[in-house]
Amino acid sequence: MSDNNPYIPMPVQIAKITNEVDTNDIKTFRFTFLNKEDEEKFKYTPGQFGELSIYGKGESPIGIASSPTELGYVEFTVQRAGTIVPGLVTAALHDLDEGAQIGLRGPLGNSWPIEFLENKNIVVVGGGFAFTTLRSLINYMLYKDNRKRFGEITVVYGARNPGLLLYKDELAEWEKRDDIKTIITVDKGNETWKGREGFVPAVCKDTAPSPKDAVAVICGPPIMIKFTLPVFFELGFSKENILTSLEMRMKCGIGKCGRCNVGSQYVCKDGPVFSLAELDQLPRDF
Amino acid sequence: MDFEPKILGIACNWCTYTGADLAGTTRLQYPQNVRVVRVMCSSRINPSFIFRALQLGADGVLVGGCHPGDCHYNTGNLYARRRLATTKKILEFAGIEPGRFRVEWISASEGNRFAEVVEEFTTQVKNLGPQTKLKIQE
Amino acid sequence: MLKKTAIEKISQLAAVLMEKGTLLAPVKEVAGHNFAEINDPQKVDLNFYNTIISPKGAFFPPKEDFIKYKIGKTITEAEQIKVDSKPVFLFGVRPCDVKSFSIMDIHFNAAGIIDPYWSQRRKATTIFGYAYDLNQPVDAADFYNSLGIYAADPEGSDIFMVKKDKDLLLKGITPKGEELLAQLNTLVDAGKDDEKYYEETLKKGKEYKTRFLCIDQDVIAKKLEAVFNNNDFWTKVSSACLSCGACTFVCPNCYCFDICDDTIFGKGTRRRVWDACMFTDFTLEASGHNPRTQVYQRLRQKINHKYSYHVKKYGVISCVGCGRCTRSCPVNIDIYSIVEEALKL
Amino acid sequence: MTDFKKIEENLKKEAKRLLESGEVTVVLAYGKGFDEKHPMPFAAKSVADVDNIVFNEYCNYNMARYLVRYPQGTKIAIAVKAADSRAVIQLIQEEKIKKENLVLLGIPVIGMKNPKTDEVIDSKTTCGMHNPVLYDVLLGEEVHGQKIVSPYDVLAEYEAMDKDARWQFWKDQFDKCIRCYACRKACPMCYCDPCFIDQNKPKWADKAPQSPGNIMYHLTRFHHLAGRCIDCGECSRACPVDIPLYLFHKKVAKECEEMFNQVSGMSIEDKPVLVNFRVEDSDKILE
Repeated sequence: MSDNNPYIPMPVQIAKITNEVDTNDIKTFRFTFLNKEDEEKFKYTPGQFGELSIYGKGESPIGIASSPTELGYVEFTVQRAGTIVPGLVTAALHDLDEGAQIGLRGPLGNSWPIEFLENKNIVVVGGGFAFTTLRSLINYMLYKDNRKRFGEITVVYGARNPGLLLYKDELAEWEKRDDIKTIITVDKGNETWKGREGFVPAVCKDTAPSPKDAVAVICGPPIMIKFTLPVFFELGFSKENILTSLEMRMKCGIGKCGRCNVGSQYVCKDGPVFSLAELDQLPRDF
Repeated sequence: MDFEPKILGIACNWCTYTGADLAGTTRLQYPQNVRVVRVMCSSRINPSFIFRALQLGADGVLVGGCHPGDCHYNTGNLYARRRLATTKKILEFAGIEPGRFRVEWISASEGNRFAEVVEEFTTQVKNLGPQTKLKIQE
Repeated sequence: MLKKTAIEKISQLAAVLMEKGTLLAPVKEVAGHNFAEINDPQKVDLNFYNTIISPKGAFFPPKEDFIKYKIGKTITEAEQIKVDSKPVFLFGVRPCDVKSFSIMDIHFNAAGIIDPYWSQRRKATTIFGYAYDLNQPVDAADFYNSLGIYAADPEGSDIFMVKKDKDLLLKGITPKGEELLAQLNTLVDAGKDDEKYYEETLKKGKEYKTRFLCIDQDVIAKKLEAVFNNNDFWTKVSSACLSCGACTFVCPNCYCFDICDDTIFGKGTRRRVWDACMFTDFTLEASGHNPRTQVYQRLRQKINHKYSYHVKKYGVISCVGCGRCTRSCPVNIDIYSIVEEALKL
Repeated sequence: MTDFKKIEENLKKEAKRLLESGEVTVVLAYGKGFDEKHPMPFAAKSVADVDNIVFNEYCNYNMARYLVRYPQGTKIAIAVKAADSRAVIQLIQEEKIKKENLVLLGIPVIGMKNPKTDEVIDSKTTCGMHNPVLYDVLLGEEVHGQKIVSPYDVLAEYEAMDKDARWQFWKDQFDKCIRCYACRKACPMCYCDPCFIDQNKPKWADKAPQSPGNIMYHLTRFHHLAGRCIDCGECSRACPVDIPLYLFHKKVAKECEEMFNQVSGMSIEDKPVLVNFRVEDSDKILE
């Protein structure tokens, strides 16, 4: 049983911690596997998530932020939760140093449908902290062997202020590249901010990506999604071609514990990625 | 070996804790069985603290506060008196020896009194023996 | 093979089974009967209608320890808890509850990742089904007939038992049951009239009527989907609901659980415990968002899960009509009536 | 004996009048269940709903439980038996509801029964009063001339127990608990969200249904209801495994009554005893 018990986490070590934002409450953790064979087992696709597991505290489902093309490690960007519900795991994780060992279960859930995305133009729209699995997708598509499998890539990424943008170094790198169109926006800039100001929906409208052979991948806070979707409908994107990732309270991550269902679908196993067309089939219970 | 009880002392910052300090600085001898935790006022004591302490292995719980009328916050200990009296009755009806829980008013100047109370209470708990009812078995 | 024993001598049978493994059987408690691990063979009591809590705990216990660890030690030093592989005898399960195991099997033992705890426990267990006493009146809350289950259905049991006056007839149903039955030397061979009685009971079981409602699973699944947004309906049926977990905890088909870390004295256990979709914090996310804050949303989730989502996902209604939820509900909410009303909409 | 049919008629009549005139938007009363013996709590929101109202000896529910579910300011009429009216008073004391938003339909009753056992529960598991303490409309004849039985009489047996035996008794009872939380959900005075037991910081007890956590949950709950419990017996009636919670609540209520000289839920002028004090409270109570 021990080898195939889906409830037992595999041991990983924190190899690197990156502080992503000014407020110090979002960090990216790079984990390496203590057992080489676990790395084999942890074959993932962008859009999947893992259960970060700290004994004595609990488990947290977190989207994988690294791309499968990055070998030898896996990265998670974690926000310290706790304004309303005290987040035990994320708080404990934030207090750990490099070298500490924790548990990881995964990879869990479905993923961004890579085959479906192939040979299409991809519009990635992200808001705030929800950019993590999108980063995984972008890095996967930009990987030298993969790039030719996808059409044009457009990224619209917004945050409330410049200090809250994740992965700043990578964003700068992408902006330099010519095989990806990167548009970064903030709701409100500061003295040093030279980039764009404005909300994501408005920026999407300005950018006006063509719906022809295109798929929009949208992740962000509910308010952003609410105002961005009409923009894409107006542009002519069909519901089948708009993808998003749902969030629900999860525990087991393998469709057993029964709490993350939306209709007959378990977000942890049948999701978290759904197209709007699929979501229309489900009751509004999320 | 003699049974040495573990006693949790919860002392109010303004009176009993200072009183305990005084007992220390005046080098009064009293049993070392009491581990004191400081709270700002005896009314800050959640009754669950007492249940939890007994569950985690305390053989007795001693609560100290200012004399009624002397509360730093005017009325805190008057609320505490009613609340802790109820706690005692609950422990009693659950079948836990009421002698394991005691509330005393000890002022900042009563170092002697603190030593006395600890002495008395420790003996009392010692006589009751180890608290096994609520204690969680390891 | 049909065997028999006097019900008076049931403790002898219990003692034999206890020697062979763990015996789970109904015992009398203050509020009624419940399944419990038997330490004293005299405690086994077959004089019951049905237990308060379903026997699902035999495979899906209220708490299942996964891992034990020490705080401050590294993760690799944690110790996995193995399931005891001793044979288990689950004694005296009513036909509707036996049916519930096969429904739960789809979720835990067939679809997607196999749950190792459920599957191991299931493998190690021999189920002694036990027909309802057809001479006793049926409880008003039961409605297993509506789900196509009858009072004396041996299906799913390894050994099926029927009460005949002062005797208990035991029939091997599966090879596993036959084999065990052959080993139980406290039993005697049954006579011809016993055979006849057994067969007749199975037949008569069909006429032992509980409440009946014609439930076509696809119709009810579609219906509930259609009335999902009918807030008036859901508010009305949930106006009495207290949102406690009694119904889900006694239910033989509710499988929701929580995984939690319980720590004390520097040691901890990661375990799963039963959870209920009726609790407010069941779906409370770390962000503070909660998709089901209202009582009607939670009750809707419960009914839909059993009669709609489960049908869509696994092709069968996740309810066996044992009537426990109705009996245990502090305010007598009756799932049967709700389904009935939903069908009328 | 109480004329249940008469009360049912009056209840329907009043409910109809109140809903028709628009005086209230909800009438909290009792409705038909799946059979006679199992009526349900019922919220009538329109005149059409009134037909569903019933009243019989099994309508034990304390409808005050549902008051806090409606937004502040909702005009509600509520059917109250003796203990239920005390719950309403207690809720008013705790400022969860306002008297001016309520119409209390008082039901004087004797002979309420436990549907499981069919035994009369008047003073055994509930407060033993027959007439509502506070009401706007009385739906039946006041009950008088009954032998007054103290609700605390049932305690004698347990008070006489040796403390070790009493501990064993309670431990066995709490070990049965499956933590379905029906007790706190059925209780009209348990309205905290989240309940202390659901908190994860501080985490007071294990989530698993096992002895230490169960004891912590129940002891603390008894404490939280000290001086507030109005002895309606709903917690023990709701319990699927029949833990006699009412005994402990009665004992705490009795002690509070003796110590602080105030019975819970008797006057809307009172303050709950544990959020109140008197300078002249005696230190004797601590002994």
